[in-house]
Amino acid sequence: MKDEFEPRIIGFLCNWCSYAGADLAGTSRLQYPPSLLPIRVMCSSRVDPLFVISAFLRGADAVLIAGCHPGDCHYQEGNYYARRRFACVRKVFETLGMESDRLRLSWISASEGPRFANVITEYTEKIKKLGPNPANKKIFL
Amino acid sequence: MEEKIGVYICECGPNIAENVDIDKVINVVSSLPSVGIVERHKLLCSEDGKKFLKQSIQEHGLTRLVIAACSPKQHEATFMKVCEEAGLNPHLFQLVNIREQCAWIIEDKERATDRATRYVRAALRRIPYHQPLEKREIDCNPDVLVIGGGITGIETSLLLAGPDRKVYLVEKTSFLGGKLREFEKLAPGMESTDKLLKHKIKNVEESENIKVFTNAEVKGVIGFLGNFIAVVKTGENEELEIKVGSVVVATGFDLFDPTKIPRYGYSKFDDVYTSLEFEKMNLNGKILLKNGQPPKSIAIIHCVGREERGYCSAVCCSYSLKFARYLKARFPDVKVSNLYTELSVPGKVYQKFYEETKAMGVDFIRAREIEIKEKVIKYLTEDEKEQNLAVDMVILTPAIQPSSDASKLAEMLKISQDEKGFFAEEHEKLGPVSTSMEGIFIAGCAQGPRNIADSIIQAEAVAGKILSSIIPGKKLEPEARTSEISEALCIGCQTCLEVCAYGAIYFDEIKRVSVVNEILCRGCGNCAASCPSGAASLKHFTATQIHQEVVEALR
Amino acid sequence: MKNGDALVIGAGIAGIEASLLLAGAGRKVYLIEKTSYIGGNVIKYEHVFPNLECATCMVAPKQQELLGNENIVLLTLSEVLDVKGSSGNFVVKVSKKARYVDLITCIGCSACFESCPVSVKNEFEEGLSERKAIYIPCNGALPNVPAIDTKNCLRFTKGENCQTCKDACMFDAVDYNQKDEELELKVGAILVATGFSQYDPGNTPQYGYGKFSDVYTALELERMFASNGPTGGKIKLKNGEHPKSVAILHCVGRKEKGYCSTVCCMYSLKFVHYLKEKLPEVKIYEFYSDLCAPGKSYQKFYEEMKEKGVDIIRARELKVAEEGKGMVIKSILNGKEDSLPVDMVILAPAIEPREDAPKLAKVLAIPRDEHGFFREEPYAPVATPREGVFIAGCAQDPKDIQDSVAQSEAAVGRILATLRSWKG
Amino acid sequence: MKGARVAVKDSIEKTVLNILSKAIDKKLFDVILIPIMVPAGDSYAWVLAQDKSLLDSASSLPPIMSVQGAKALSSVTRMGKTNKKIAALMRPCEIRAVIELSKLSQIELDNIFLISMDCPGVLPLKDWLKDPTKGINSFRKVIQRFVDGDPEPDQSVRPVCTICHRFYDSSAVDLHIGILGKKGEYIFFIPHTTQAETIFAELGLSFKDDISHWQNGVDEVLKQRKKKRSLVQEELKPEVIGLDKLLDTFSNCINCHICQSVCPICYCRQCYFDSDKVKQPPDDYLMRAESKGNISLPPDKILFHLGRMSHMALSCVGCGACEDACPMSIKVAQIFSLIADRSQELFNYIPGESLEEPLPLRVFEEDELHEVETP
Amino acid sequence: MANILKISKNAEEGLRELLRFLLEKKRVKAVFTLRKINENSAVSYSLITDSEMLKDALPLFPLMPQNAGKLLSRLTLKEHLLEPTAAVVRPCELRAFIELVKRKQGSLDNFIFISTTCPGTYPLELSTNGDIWKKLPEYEMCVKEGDIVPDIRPVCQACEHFIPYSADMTIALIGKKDVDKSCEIFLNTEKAEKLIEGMDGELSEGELETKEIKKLHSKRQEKKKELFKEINVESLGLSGLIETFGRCIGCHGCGRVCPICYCVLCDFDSRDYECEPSTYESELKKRGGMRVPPNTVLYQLGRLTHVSVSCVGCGMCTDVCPADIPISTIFLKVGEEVQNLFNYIPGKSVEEAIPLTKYEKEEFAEVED
Repeated sequence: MKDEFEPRIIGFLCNWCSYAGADLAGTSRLQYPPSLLPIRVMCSSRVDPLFVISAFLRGADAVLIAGCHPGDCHYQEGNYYARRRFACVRKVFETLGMESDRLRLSWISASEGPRFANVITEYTEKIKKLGPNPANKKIFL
Repeated sequence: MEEKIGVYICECGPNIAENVDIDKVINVVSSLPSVGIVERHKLLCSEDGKKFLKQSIQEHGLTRLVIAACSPKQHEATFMKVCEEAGLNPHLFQLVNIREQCAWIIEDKERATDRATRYVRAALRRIPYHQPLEKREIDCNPDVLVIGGGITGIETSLLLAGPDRKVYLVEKTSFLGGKLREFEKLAPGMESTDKLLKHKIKNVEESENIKVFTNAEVKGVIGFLGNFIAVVKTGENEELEIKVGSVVVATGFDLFDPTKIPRYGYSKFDDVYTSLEFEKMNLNGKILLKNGQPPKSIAIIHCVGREERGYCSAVCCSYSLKFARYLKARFPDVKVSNLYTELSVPGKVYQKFYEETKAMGVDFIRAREIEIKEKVIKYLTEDEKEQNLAVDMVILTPAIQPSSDASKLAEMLKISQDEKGFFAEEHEKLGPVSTSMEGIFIAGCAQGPRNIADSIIQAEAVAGKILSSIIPGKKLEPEARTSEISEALCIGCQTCLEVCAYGAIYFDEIKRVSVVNEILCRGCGNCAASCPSGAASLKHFTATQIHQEVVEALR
Repeated sequence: MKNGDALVIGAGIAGIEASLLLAGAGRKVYLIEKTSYIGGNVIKYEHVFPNLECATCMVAPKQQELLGNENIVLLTLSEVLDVKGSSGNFVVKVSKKARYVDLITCIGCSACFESCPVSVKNEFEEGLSERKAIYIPCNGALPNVPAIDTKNCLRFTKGENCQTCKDACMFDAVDYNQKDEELELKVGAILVATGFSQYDPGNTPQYGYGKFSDVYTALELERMFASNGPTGGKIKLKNGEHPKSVAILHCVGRKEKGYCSTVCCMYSLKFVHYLKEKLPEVKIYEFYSDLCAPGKSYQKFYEEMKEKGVDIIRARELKVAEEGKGMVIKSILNGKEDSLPVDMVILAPAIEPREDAPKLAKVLAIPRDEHGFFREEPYAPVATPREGVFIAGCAQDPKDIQDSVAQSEAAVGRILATLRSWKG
Repeated sequence: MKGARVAVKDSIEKTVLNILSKAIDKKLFDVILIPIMVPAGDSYAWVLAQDKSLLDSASSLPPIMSVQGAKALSSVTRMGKTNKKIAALMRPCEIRAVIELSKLSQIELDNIFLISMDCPGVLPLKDWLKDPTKGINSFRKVIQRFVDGDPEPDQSVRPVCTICHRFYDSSAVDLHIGILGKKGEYIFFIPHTTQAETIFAELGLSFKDDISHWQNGVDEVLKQRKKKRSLVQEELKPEVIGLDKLLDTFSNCINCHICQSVCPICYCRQCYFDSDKVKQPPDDYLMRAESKGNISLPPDKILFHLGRMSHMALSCVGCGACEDACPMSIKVAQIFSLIADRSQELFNYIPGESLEEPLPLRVFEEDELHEVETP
Repeated sequence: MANILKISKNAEEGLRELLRFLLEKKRVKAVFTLRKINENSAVSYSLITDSEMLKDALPLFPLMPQNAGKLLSRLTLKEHLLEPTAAVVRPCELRAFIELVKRKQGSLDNFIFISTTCPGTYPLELSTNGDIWKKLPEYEMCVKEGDIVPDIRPVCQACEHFIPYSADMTIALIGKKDVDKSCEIFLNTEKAEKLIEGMDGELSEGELETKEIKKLHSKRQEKKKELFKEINVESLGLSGLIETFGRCIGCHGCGRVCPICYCVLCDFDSRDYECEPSTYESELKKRGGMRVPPNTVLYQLGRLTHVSVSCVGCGMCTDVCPADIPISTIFLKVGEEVQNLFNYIPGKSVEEAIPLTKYEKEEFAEVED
């Protein structure tokens, strides 16, 4: 149990939808793996691609950005920009042959407690298959 | 000053205590640098809990505070208030969610405890970088600029004007009252328009708190919520500078031009009129054919331009019914045929209005592919049959579209238009009369096609928004967690400016740097993420704060 | 001296919006809500037209703000008994039922209702799921504090000495000794925002509601689709299978009520998105009489939904009938009889005044129109003949959320404009 | 002065590393800051080595100076003192830069133990990159020749290294390792602090041996170096002295400012010459163009280099990082050495020589420098 | 069909002729071009106002001492030009400048851009030892034939955007067998045509696109494939990145010479990226060792996210890199991919907004869920 690999996923959750969704999962007592390390931001558009990269290089086995569904943004259009930035950083990873699967963008609304739990569960499984982030042990970063 | 961080862990009864080994957390945390005190409590959000918190903040002279309890959505505000009461800046506090996103979702106590510890450590790593954000107060001007002197502008002005609030009402024509002035009666009550309009106009003109400018135009508006400066070109061609705290756009609508659809024969055949032309004829009391004869058979064509504009103009059906009544009243045995596609009579009164009108012997024909020829109308019925209808007068009900100067105004006010060109509300559901520019409001048909009652509702809604948010003598308290842009680091590329949805960033041409208007900023942080040089940052969610949080979480 | 405080009746979206604005202006607000929670009907919807926005995400911030606002006194489980006085000086008598759970000490951990032995249909979920005698209507409901339903609690019905909930509570929040109260409130203005009820399709047997197990009302589908609802968002027939063909019937009760309910066309079209999102293969038929899509954005929505794949059929004399094992929709389609087999039917029943509207009208001494909605003054859409009493939202007339919000803001406009000189 | 004489096993490098790894075993140090060969084997990077197995690919005297050691140490302690006990093994010029930076509060020396080693110089980065393996071998020869006491420096090292007159210890170092004087059979551990003595006593070193061999070795080389230094500088002068010459010398400069960014003494977060302050409206450039018919862009090349000199000449340790990194192979370091020497003489200040010695421009004496006054 | 001005002098001389004409006739206030600035034949960009000085101008000299885009930005950052100025720049430099203008780092006003069908430039080091001069004849031959010039910088050999998108005049070089005898100036804009009014030389019409250009285009595409193959960008992975950037000396020179890196202070040099002692401790705990200064890979990845969408592949980064890291190849590849994402060609048109400052409501379904 203990020595089994437990991924560590940094999750940037937007305050209005996804963080609320996470809370709802909690109040509904939905169990999901303790792999998520939630970081609360007001809007997914606050997530600077550099946050993602440095979290990754710091050894996060995965980085999740979660925000309001397109059209739902509490700040009108933030999540559209978030999506573009994410697409960009994802492409950088792909092109350099780095595991872009370790980066994920999910839209989770405040009422989607179950979805939140599923996303984390399913993503955790996926990362388990991928194994630990190699960056974790690198010295010459 | 020596930093002293207090860490408080809430048991939340069994909710946290049962799943998280709080003592273990305390053990780890106490050893961390500059942690002054670590304590647990049964229920911090309880009255006694808050009292305990307040006391220990003061006794231990804490300079920063970390609480591990429930979701910030539950009690961040609660505890921030406690901080304030205890004389600690509420932004020097971080709430760690070890209930909803830890204790409640992890059964295995050991793991839950590990998570809880991580979260608290992350917060402790972050808290030293919190800045004490001060409440700021900005003076704001209660006066209002209302653009458009139609029923909407009039209604909103009447509600807003008062001894402590001036209203400047700018109308581009020479009269108040807008298009309504040409309506004899109003659907569905068929009350005379005068009853509604005359005394309202009178009240406006008599109010010493409303300054009316007719034949006037707004030349420019600068500033922001609470402090706008508008330049108004008056009828006397002088340019006045007016200081107001909010702006209302009630510029109404134009009619779709039927000549754009030749098959309706408008301006090709005599006796084809638009609804507004017909209202005028009716008002002047002479509904006659060009040849001076009274009409015998009249067709009212609905949905003129609906397809082209791509929306239903909401009012045509009901005023077509009104027209039918006009006609029946004047020429009892005239034949009136309504050619419609979909009958839109929403709400509690119009169905009855429709049925009664029908009962007066008015025909309703569901028709497609209507084509108007000399004195006859060709159309297809529902079951695809070709029909001809002999008429000597045709009334078209053209779509309601944004007034011609909408774009100009939108640009001047930095508010957006929707794809149809109407002014865009801030939120389709919850912000029908607000715009993304705080302090600028929209009402009536300028925002979208609607009937008089609904326009009045919006007019009053705007009044509601303004009266509740801008109170004479009361200062504005802008959001403390706004963005800020470092003058030293900003290179002036204005990327931030482009991505800001609230026009909250302006560019200082002299210093060549972008500047955040903290009154308009809503603190989403989009600008911060878009800034390559880290010049823009979001208070309380700075790169450093988040970075530290991440690093520690991954420790 | 006139009193600037206000009473708002009904904590639906209209009541919430009005309360927040009034409080923002520094007025004290008493918000009276009949049920134990706030948010009214809107929080039952997963998505709202035309942007298919998540309703919770949209309303929750406002609810939070409301609960945290010191100028607003929220009185749940409460009703207005009597109103005396006049504009600026009303004296209102309110009956406040005991919740039997302390709003302050309870932290909403839900331990209490897990142990409650009683189980009854959950009306918030349109009876599609069960709840306990001590309960919150659904996860995420606010205030997140349960209430005891004395009509079903063993203790209150049978006088049994059951106290499982009390025992389960670690915060001594459960208090059987709480008493119903009568409060006297002094306010300057009253806003009625009591919302609507849904016409009972049972009154029109041809639609087979109650007869066929898979005929649902709009609200039932809303909850079925809701991710925090009884099925966790799964759309299933009673036999547990997914429907393959669904008919949505508009204008249910329109003829009987004598008016168009304004919003049915739009939300019925929204259901196309609901169904297609969960069951991409499902066949959908919308039976309507006249399309009501007024305003700048609804036509577009209509076309977008059409894109998703739906037969929109204009038909008369709709009837849900039995044929073999299944259901068919019988109708008159341009003059001809038509019959279409489906395995799920969704009805869009008319919006009608709440059953307690007459009582309230009496208490407030304000008139109702022939349909029973509160009657506004001509061209003063939020005003009633009784000065100082205002109306907003569907209590006045069927309308969508945008118009309800606008109208409640309008009422605030009237209140703040008319009651300028107020104490403090 | 006494030291500990240590017999060389296998190689000087092995001998030194061996002792350091022992030091880790004994927990005398938590971490060694030392150059370690990068995975690709084509360079050395500074690494905080806690896990001693890392020392297997470490080098006490790497053939190149990829990053000036002081910069590495500065990045570790600029934000405050470290709680780890770190031993930093560096070249003398790097140590000297460390001392300067600590005076400028860019390095916090608490818990830092400084070790230096006689330095034969390093290979030019460009040459090295052409063929690292070859580089390693040729550098072995360089070291051998150095310890053999051949006063003529090997020409394969960087020009600045061939004229380096501070290749031995600064008094500010904790421990110096002398490799001169005994042809590489022995090396000398020379403590400058009692801390050094106590720590290395733990490793069985006793500092009772006579170190005159080493001192003589140093003097031998030093004599020759000083000669060569003045010689080269004299040759250089005519090339660079005078504005036109200077302009010519820097005419190739492409304004990349790499020299500044690799310079350990240029510690500013942002160089003034990159800042907005030097940016002008177009007509300013046009005016300057018109005055002589044209202006070469970017403007202010000379301003930058002179400005940089004025900022750091007094602390310049002549490490040559600037010249090594210059994409246009401008003799930056050699030119700077010219200026540095003269300006340092002026205050007879030797950068990095002692921690106590204040930075000349932070202090003054009432009665000094009259030669620069015009009565 | 475009209008052409033919001058019967070799390309460079002809261009000099044109510049001289523009200056003397006061059609322009100044000329921005490469110029030999001293006896050691150092070549540098210069702003020339006196036509006399044009004798030393080397407008076509195959060297890029700096990306001119960066210089023109420096020139017009504070204020736009008040009088017309002719700038002789390479296609990638022009694109870089346009990207900068989009970021308000300069202004196009009053510029007349003269560019060429670009054969590429030699590495900087060849200019330090004067070798370029020896190579010029070979260069000219390849230009005539439309071959890839040997020894020019790798990214140049792989450059597909060697025809300027928005120059007012284009000097035809590639595939022009008689560049040593005649200078063909394509007049792409009315502005250009007005400017040369009265200049002697024959006017004609023609196509810029020669078969040699097509040939070169495909050759370069081939070359690009090889180049990417060499480094095998797609399969670098984290270890690959560490190997490639392992020898980085952290001088950030690549950023400093990059025209798209326009920040006052690079974020990575800012306080935010300093490490607390405690950070080192936790990292050491995890890794047993740690490279210092840290963030080598982070810097490169970070710069990629900032730059890739606008990278014009000018190759300056590699050219100045003291550690000979093939940065530009990697950036070229990643740049291409990211730019395809938004089908955006940086610097093609100033009207086109930078992708990251706008959005479509319906897009990138593949990256979200």
